[in-house]
Amino acid sequence: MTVVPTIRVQSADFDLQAEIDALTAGRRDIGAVVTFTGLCRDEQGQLSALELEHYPGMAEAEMRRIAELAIERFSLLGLTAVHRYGKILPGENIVLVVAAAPHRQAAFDGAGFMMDFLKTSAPFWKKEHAADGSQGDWVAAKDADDRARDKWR
Amino acid sequence: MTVVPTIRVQSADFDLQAEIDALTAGRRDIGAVVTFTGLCRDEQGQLSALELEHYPGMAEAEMRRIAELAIERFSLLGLTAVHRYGKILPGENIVLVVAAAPHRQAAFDGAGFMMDFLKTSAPFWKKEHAADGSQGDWVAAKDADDRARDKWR
Amino acid sequence: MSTKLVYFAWVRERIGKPEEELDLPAGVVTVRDLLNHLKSLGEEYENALQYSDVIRVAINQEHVEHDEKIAGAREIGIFPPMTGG
Amino acid sequence: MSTKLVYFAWVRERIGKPEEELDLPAGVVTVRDLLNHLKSLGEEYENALQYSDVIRVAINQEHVEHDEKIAGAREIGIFPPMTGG
Repeated sequence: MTVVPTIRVQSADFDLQAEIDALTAGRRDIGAVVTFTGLCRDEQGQLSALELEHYPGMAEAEMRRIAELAIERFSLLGLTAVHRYGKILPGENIVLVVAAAPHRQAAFDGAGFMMDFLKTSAPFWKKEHAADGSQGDWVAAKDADDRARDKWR
Repeated sequence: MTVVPTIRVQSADFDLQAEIDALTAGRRDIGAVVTFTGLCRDEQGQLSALELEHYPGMAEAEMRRIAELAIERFSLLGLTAVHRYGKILPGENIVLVVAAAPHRQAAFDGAGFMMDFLKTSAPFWKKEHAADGSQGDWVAAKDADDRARDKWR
Repeated sequence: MSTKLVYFAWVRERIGKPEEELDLPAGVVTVRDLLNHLKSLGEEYENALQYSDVIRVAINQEHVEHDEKIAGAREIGIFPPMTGG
Repeated sequence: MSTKLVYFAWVRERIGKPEEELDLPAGVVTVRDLLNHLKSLGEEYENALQYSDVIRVAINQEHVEHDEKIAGAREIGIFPPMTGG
């Protein structure tokens, strides 16, 4: 049976419990569900918001490509990824990944793989809004994120 | 600031969203939340239930010891672990771990470490109830679980 | 002085009771001595503890090795390898 | 034939528009040729694309390397390294 990932890019917040329920409802073969939620930090009070820009169409397509690789590689029973765009305040959600598998290591690996590749290849960009009201810089890509991705090779 | 883990052993089901909310409410320094949920599988229809036995007192104490190690090692901002006991049906929840950190790798590692050690050193035991109504065997400990724990050494 | 012993999972089932208070002979110093002493108490104990290498023991609710001394133990838990999670 | 170019993040801000349709000269064969051609179109393009090694490009919404040929491209996206998640 082919497992089809659920992929969404939206400005609205997501409901983690509803996403888990959608993935697991009526199933008796799932032994492990791992979720990752990425949230906006205020960077010790320096940040008032993040502005998330994305490439419509490609963002979904790229997330789907990554998700299909993860499902294949870790034999996942379900995978959901939701990424928000627009203005996001400290404490608010940015991204959600839910991975389901028979056993825990595959669920952990599936969610981690999805996040590491999403970070480096899904077309999203973060701009910072400073706490003093000024428009800040675009967040710079981190070498550490490339290294996190490359550990899956 | 010392981070104090939330540890519970209970027969009732848990509410994952409520546990996340309790960990993250009002915070602006958490950038990543990883949850692990372990569920009862029916083993291709062979299993009608699992019976979870635990060592009252020691189960909580041992989970707390593991949680404190995880908080220290990965600089977690929050860690919650809830383990159920009693009769659990296929599709129902067995165990929940929620780990919060500034960045994703620490949150993933914190939740993974907690689960790998919980599996091998928290005093819980699973007995299988077969689908034909007969009382099955006690689940045998897996070498793979010892290896998963030892990878953190 | 008597010591409280608590049993779990198939150790409990084979011994046939969840706990008991026992007066231990003076020669019982380590966990290993205790397991050997218990095996002398009857077939049900021998059956429960025959593969003593796999048996796990906790003193006052903390895991210990088989060479640990049991002096000062208020409660000793005896059980199979854990399978929770 | 004109090609649709779409820009994102600071590439978009520096060029000053989110997208445009451009007629590309016959000599523009690869992604690298395209980036060099764009840099010749004015200061804002030069400013946006000066460190062209870090610029990422997608053809028809799929990532490509700078030596990829652009023949058949309906839409070419040009943007900085991604920072989502």
